Amino acid sequence: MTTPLAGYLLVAALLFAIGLGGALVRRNAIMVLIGIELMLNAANLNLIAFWRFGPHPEALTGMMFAIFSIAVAAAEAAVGLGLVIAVYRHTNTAELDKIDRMKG
Amino acid sequence: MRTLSPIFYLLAALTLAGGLATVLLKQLVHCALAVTVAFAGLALLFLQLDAQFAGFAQILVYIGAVAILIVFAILLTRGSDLPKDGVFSKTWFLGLVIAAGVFAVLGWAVLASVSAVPQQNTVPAVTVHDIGNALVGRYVLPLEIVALLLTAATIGAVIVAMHEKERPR
Amino acid sequence: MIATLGATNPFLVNLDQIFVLLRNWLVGFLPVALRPAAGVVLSVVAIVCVFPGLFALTTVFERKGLGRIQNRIGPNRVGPYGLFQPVADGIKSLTKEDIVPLRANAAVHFLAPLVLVVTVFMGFAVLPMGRNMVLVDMDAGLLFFFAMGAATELSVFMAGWSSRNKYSLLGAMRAVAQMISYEVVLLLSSVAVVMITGSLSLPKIVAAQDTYTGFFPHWYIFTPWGLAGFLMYAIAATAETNRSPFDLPEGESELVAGYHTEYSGFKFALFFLGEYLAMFSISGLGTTLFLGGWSAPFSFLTWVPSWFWFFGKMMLSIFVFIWMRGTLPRLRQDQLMNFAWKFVLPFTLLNLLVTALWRFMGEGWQRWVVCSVILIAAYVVMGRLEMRSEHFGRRSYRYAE
Amino acid sequence: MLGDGILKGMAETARNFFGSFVSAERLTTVEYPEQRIPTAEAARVFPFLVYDGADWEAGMRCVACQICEKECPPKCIYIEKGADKKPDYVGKQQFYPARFDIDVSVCMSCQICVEVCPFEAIKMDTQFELATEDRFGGLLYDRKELSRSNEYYHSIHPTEAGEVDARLAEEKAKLEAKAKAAAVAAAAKAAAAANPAPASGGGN
Repeated sequence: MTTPLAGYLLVAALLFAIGLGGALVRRNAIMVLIGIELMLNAANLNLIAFWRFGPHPEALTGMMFAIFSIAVAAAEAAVGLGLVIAVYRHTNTAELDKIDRMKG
Repeated sequence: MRTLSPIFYLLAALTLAGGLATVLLKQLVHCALAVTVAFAGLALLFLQLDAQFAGFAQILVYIGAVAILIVFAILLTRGSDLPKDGVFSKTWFLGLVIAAGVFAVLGWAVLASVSAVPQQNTVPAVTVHDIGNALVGRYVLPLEIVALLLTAATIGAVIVAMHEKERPR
Repeated sequence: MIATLGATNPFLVNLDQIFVLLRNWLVGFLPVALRPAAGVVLSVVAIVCVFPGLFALTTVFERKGLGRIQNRIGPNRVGPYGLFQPVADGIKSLTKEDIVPLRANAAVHFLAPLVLVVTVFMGFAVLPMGRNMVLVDMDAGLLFFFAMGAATELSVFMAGWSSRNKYSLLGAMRAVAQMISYEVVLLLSSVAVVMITGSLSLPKIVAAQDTYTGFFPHWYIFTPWGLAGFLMYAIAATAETNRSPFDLPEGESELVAGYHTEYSGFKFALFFLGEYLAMFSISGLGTTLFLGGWSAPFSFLTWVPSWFWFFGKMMLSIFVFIWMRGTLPRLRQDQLMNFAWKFVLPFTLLNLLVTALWRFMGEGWQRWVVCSVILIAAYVVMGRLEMRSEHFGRRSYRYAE
Repeated sequence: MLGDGILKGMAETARNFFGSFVSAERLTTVEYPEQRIPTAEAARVFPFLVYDGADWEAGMRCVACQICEKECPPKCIYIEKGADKKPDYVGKQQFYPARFDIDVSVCMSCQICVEVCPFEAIKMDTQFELATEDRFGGLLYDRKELSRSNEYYHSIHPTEAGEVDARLAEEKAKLEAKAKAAAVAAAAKAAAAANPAPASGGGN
């Protein structure tokens, strides 16, 4: 870990792995969504870190990417959780391995 | 900022601990609170990176909206009752291996290539004014698309979660 | 403005800056390396002392004022005119047994009041309480304030959920739903000010209002869009701080005490403190955005210290909070939500449009007429429509009629 | 228009707020320990036992009939009948309560004991400042603590006490008249028994 950028990138990578692990390992649909949120956040940290240490911070590209990504993640969370609630209402469970029928 | 400050290590530890707790805790509401800690840690990391606007937006959106939304969803799906047959899926080992593999690849990539990336260490002088100008100038098309996306998502979420009317059989 | 003041009387300038000078004098005893940090620490200590003190005063004056509104005298036993009542209350809440329900989630139950008080205190960091009296002049100060406000919702949820009590949980869910709904309005009504000022920094927003035409100040409340924005802000602020008539989350008659039902002793006192601090900070922000912050109401009164004006205006809005609490009955949950999404939010959005019109029509009387006409017409039409709709109209009683 | 009702209400409360500083008759409350509203004559709080004369033990009207104990809905009365009899207020030999306890922390002030008492021995007090630091024994009153003189009864409920006294006097008079009549009858009977005796004796 020689440079600050590497430190931030490694933290982001670890957080991404944690989020991915959470999404793969947990059985509850909401936990899978939380895992995905963590992964998105890790990506945001990468974007901000590259913006901060990149050659042209005044161009604001990384920052803009992060802000748009935050907005998109909010939309994704709203729709995702809405879907979970709709599925729960239909099947009475939010456990992913119990939702295994395509016929309602 | 030539080297990493102790504050960075503190914040990174906070974020990662929050993330790990999120994945490992059994009670779903605890997970939601732990993910809030992770979000807060990330927001502080953004501030550490001199990205004030993004940091505050992160707090406002993630802690103020997404965390609350998650909590609502957990309570609406009775997620606060512990499931009988464990919280981890049967293939948890596979998931763990994949996550570890991804981290190994990412870490290797970062460590192998980061020295090749040119780095500057001056603090970028970016005000909210510049961000606003960029949003309605160079990035106006993405902004409009995000607005459209948010509208569509709002309507979509409402329709998806709305009570279905009794269909005549 | 500072220039003219300096020209008039150095004593008044010193009085105006007395707290800044005091801080600098105290910090001067320390080695140079420590000075910036010590200055911040001193300011934080001042905030942490002043606002709880104001909270103590407000509780006793609120009770006395409510008493007067109901033709009673109010507390008058402890100390002269009952002024030491908060001391007695404080001693009582400190010596009370701290009860944690057996099945409560102890860690979360313990953290909730702390999170609330800490996040509420953070909001004061960006409020300009006088000329040069702001802890951090942040470029994105307004955003910081709202970010901290958003974090309080989580503490309310933590309190309600961890208590394992259905009243607590119901109260918390109500509070969170209400705070989210009205936070949108709070943000959007503030955006109008940002559109005109072109800055998210609160000292800059105050500076933009600190000019005068003749005697009269250029506060934003004296413009059509500012008045409409201020009204919407006031409604949203009342709902955001769970004050009457929007105090459903702690509606005694149905929910015991809402999310802090299971809190006693010092933790309850912390919740109480947090609620009042939130009221102060949101009043302070409203003062800053619409009422000219620390600027004097008339140009011939600029010799009065700026911090006096800030705290005076803040306490005046606290008085209005108390006045409303003594007057208005509590809303029903569906009325509350319908009011937020069907009246306040559309009106605030329209106000944003009007603000943009105001910005681009340029100086002149035309913009006053156009903006006023649009806003008044919209208010009347929307008010009529809302009052006629079945969800929001007159209350009907199933059995009494 | 939307909101005019709110303004009207705010004006009303503002009038109250300022009016309460100006006109004292707006203030409906009194400063309790120093100022008091005189209790209404019909006020009732907790029961007490009436005695006649000066000595509470001798003048106790209660005859330990235990009707009140049985009727009391929350069962807050406890009575132990005395083993012997004593003369009561009319001079008749009656039982007396060896123990008469009322737990006023249980009593619900329903006045049923007063209504069922045939001897006008238990009445309702107007005393309401009963707070005590001893929460177990302090609120359990024995017969000495419960007894109040008839004069006290007159001082708190003059009309009712007057009626009660009149009724008792009437009863007493009736009893005396009855006793007198009985005495007269007995005397007559005795006389009648005495007079024909010699005749009958003579007859035999």
